Amino acid sequence: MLFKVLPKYRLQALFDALSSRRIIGPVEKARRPDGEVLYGFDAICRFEDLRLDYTTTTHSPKKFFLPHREVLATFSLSGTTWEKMVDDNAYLPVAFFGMHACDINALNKLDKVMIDSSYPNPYYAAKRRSTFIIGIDCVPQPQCFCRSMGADTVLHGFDMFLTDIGGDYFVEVQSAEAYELLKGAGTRDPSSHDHALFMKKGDMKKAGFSCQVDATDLTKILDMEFQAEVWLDWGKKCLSCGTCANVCPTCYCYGVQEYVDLDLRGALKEMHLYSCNLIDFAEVAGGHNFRPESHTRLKYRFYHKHRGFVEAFEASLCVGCGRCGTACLAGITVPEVIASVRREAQGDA
Amino acid sequence: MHRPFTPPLMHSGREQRPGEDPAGFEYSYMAEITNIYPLTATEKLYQIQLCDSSLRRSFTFRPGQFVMLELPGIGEAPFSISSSPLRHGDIELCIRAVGNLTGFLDRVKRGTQVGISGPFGTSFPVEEMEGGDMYFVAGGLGIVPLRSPLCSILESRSRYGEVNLIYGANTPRKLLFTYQYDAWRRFDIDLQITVDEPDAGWDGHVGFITAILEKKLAGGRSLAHNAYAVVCGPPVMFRYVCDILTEAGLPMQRMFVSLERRMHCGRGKCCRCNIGSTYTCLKGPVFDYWSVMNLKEAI
Amino acid sequence: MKISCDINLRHLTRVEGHGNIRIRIESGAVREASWEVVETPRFFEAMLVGKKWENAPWICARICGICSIGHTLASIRAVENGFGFEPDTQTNRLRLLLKHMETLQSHILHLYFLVAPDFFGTGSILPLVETHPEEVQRAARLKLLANDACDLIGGRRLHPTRTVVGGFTMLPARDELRHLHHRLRAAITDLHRAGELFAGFSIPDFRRETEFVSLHGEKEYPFIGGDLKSSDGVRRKEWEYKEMSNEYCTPQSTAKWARLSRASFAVGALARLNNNFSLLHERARKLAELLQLEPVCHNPFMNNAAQLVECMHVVEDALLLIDRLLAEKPGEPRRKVRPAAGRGVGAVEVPRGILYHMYEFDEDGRIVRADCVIPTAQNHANIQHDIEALAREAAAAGMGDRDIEHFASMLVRSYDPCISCSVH
Amino acid sequence: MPGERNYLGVPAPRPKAAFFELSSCEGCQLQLFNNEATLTEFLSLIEIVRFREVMTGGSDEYAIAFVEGSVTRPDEIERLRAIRGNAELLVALGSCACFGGVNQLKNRFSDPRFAARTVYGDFPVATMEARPLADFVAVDLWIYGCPVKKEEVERIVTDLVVGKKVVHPKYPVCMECKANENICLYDLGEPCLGPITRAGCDAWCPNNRFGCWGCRGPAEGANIAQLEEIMKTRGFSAEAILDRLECFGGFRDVADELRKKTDERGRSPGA
Ligand SMILES: Cc1cc2nc3c(=O)[nH]c(=O)nc-3n(C[C@H](O)[C@H](O)[C@H](O)COP(=O)(O)OP(=O)(O)OC[C@H]3O[C@@H](n4cnc5c(N)ncnc54)[C@H](O)[C@@H]3O)c2cc1C
Ligand code: SF4
Ligand code: SF4
Ligand code: SF4
Repeated sequence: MLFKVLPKYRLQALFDALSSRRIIGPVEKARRPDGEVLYGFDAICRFEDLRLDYTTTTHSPKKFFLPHREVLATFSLSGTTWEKMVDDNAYLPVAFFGMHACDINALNKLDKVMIDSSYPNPYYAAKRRSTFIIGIDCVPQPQCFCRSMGADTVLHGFDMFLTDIGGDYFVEVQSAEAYELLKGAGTRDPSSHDHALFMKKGDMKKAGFSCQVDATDLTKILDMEFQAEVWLDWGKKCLSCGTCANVCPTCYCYGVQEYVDLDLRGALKEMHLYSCNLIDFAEVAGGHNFRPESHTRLKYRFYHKHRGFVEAFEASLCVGCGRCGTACLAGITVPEVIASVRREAQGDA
Repeated sequence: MHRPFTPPLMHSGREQRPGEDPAGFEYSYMAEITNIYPLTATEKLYQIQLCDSSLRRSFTFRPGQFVMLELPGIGEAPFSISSSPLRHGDIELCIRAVGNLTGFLDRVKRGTQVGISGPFGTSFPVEEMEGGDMYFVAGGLGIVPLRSPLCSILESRSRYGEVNLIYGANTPRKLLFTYQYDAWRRFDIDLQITVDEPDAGWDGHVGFITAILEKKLAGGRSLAHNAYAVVCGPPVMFRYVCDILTEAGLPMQRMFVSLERRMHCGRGKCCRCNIGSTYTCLKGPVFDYWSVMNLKEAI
Repeated sequence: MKISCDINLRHLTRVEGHGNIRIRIESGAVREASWEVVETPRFFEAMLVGKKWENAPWICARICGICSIGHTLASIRAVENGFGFEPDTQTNRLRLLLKHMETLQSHILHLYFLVAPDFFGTGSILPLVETHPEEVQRAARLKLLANDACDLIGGRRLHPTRTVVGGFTMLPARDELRHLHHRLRAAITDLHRAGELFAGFSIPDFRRETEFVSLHGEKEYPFIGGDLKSSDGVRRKEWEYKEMSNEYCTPQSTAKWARLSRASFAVGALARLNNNFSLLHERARKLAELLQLEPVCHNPFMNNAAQLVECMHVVEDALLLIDRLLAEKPGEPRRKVRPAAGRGVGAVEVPRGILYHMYEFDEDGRIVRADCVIPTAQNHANIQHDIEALAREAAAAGMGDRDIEHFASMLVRSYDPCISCSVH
Repeated sequence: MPGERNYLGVPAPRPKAAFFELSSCEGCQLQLFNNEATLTEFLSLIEIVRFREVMTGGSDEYAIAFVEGSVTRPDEIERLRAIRGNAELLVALGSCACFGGVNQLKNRFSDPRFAARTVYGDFPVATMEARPLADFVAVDLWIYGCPVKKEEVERIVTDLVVGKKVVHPKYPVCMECKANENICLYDLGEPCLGPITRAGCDAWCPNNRFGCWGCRGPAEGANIAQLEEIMKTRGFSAEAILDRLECFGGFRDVADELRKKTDERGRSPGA
């Protein structure tokens, strides 16, 4: 990897240099009554709106790659025959300005399912490939357990990554495009002092985590505790509202719905992201439901993330961003659920 | 903005990258319903042929695999191919009208164009089974996915040992493929049919398939060597059947079942078909019984 | 000369709600001429009893599907007045803008979808889609514009979601306001065309002198709050609405009736215009001229002309409002209110006339008593008297049953009655 | 529209439809005309033979009856039964028809004469408890919402014409709200019934930063007890929770329970 140092005051120049793309970045969305700022990712026209000091966004960057709703195909009909039209819906190249490590890791995980699999998803792939990503370092929040999930640092999946080292940004340069871009931005090569500052920043971050998840042997524990009582307790709380999956940067389940045009001469096929917590997630025609109780659905969500995905890709599908726990009105958080299942496994031994 | 679809999929003029499936994700073969045969009050057999003759030749599948069938604006759903794999681009689906797409299909006419994608999923290892004694056990609609390996075995009947087919339905009126029973028997198949509730004209077996199976296996017959079983039907049924077969010494990895779950893509993306955390569409629908034991939610 | 007729029209069509017209003439003498309201009451004033203040606007919107925005605004105003809360300028401007857009959409709906078929001699607008596509498209365009604007400002064109006591839950995006400005400017031409169309219709020549009640405008043509005024010279404050409406029950109607200086009075576009003509914007006054509408006009059929004039006025006013909104930095959308015991009245000019909501609160802001006086309820008695006069004239002129029925229906329709709302 | 219409060769004839209203604000009917852009296409799907609000005349030969409003007077029961007798398919249009709507708020008073006395004094008026259509006749299809959403009505009518199964989302509004990436009302300190209300409105109210009042009734398997708990811990009074649960009648049973538990706060005057 190549490293550069970018003086902070040159950041706007970098921003401007990306103007041929649609820039997406963190912005302030609203404030809670207690004054806490709620952030979100949105299109940014003015550099001033960019809030690189954001804590975490309520919603993940997922929708720019996997929209909550997306047209998969349109049809035009004539009599008993028809034609199908497909478009990957990736029009403008996008630049993501300021993505945290966890979210980039989340995209890397999605890549495994969406691109490096037997049936690559072209809708995702097209958007992923046309997006230029600038990462930014972050300060651990109380709900963050990315370190436990091995997602607090990121090695690939971005174009450049900025770390705030005081007056400058320490830049990890991943792609040739990023390298070219930085040429005109007034960077310099890092000195050993810069290296030291960068290392120190990493240590500070490491020390900043207050939330942890013990994932040792988790796949086995989940299997052992498949019938555990705790699931029932969590199930009782769960609203089956799908909020957790919606805010999650890696949840990708979906449903497909087809619509007939009002004039009956065309149709539209649309996917919408679903959530395994929703009541009819596993319901089939005729009414049989493979997971009718909410605890079975909630359990399945943990199963998929922390067992199934590990089995298939040697890593969990959870990056520990803590969004689902924060958003869940019922207060169901990953660290607590996992800890409760682990406790159950340990029993009174 | 939308372009008519032609394989391979080209996105917005960008070139194809390695790793991207050239057949395309949303690609479906244009096909035509060439014939429709009502089998019962709720099930019909659809003969479907790919429109493009060259694609027809290259379309191959293995017994047990399924396709996604699509009707624009109505829906898309998975169906097991129920015909012989030797007939490439000319497949038969037996479909029960239970929901939206299936209900609409019940009303379409011959000549209607449908979209077919696939074939998807795992299959019954009919080559591996060569030389063995076969136990096909089907309950209800389970005969549909089972018909394909059955056809395939009948086409090279001499390579297999005994072929048993035990098939049960609720009532005689719900029995599928009745017109073929005689033909099957001519191929030296021990075909045993049973119903739960007989009607006036019924003079065959009455009772669960498990009873027939048990009778067949009575006398301490061991299935430990070179027997294979293919079991399809509702979950309660196949559990009992598999237990009986295990009892008779059939190793779990020589017992195959086909599982069904809700599916929206068939391509390992939508997650709807997961059992435990296993994709039925990729790792299934055909599983050996050992794998099923390991799928926490299967039964 | 025809001397007898018997009309019993049940459930008059192309009006909101259920009303019946009964006219019986025997040997040239009017035996019976009545306007009956048979709508079922829903008892909104009772529903509100015991409810906290924040329920009022949300529930009261459901009094009427056509003027839900007007009800919401009157309700909000009554609550705010009750608590002694003054909304800020931004809120006032947005509320007025929203009100204007409702006026536009409701008037256009009435003029084109309900009234115009009478003049084209069709039963509904449906045949006009084929025969007069341009007119229908124009109507649809204007209505769409007004509806979109209501969505933009109020969150929803029907039963609005952004309008709350204290302000708005959220402000419209500024570029969308700019876009609305463009569309409104284009609407002026459409309204001129509409003016030409309606100027060509032959309005029945009918006149009956009556009293007109509306808000009194000081500097601007009035829509939200202020003093109350009648053309017979009565002036009242907003909180004295009861003395302006004097509602009473009558056996021929599930809606209450109202009176002031005479046996009946009228509210609505014509009343507003008669009382505040000089405050109309320039283009609106010009349009009035084209439609031969001059204050004080006592022909109830001219209410339709007045509505069209108001359409032009609200479009012009909306343009000014948007200019002002855009000229300033957006402020907080909403301020906190503190409930207090007391009584609050909100008077708002909704499309069909002046509307009052009154609530009495306990110290927690719970509603102890509620009263809603609906414009159409205030018009019922006037409609009754008009029908009587019309019947007399018809009897004298020896009109046929069908003609009488047609004119009587048109007469009621010209009031744009909102019957279910008047019963509520 | 020319001759026999079909969809993929399956006949899709244009059904005759009629619109009726019982006690209501007529807003749901109005909604159908409130989507100017698609109005003509919508009108070519069905043949409207009766719609008093916008057309004179009409016939009693119809296949589909859309009935808006709740039943609040004995004569409405008669009208409803007559409509049922004529129609092949009876559609309950909007919350009033589906659940009683805001009209049923008056049912909460223990004194049945309270409402009439409050509004009319001693003047006699006929009325009864406000009830949903299904309390009197068989309802074939429900279209939820106060008001109904035009896009949804269009979809449902298209599905009917084509012969597709009409399905409603089973999951709650929260799902749609999150898909729209709204800021949760609870984060803004406002109550919201989104987690338990049936989706389909595309989170109409939360999109506008206004908490849901449950106009579409409960989602399937809604965890109402848990939401009550959540609202309580977030400082919303039982009264505020009840206000929302009882507003449109969709949560009738839970609301009745809760009302019993909550203090009477002048709810049953005259009792
Ligand atoms: C591998 C496999 C093979 C199958 N083979 C056959 C067959 O040969 N014959 C047959 O009649 N049926 C078969 N089914 C079941 C068939 O897929 C469903 O009956 C069908 O999906 C119902 O669709 P619908 O639109 O009519 O129902 P709706 O209830 O309207 O369902 C809507 C959507 O939900 C999904 N869905 C609902 N039920 C099922 C289900 N049971 N399985 C998978 N997805 C479902 C589909 O995507 C469907 O389009 C098979 C299912 C699977 C998984
Ligand atoms: S875990 Fe929480 S957010 Fe997820 S579905 Fe359950 S209640 Fe909703
Ligand atoms: S605002 Fe309401 S609907 Fe939206 S997430 Fe929050 S609780 Fe759910
Ligand atoms: S958000 Fe709630 S109250 Fe609003 S329309 Fe949807 S269901 Fe009705």
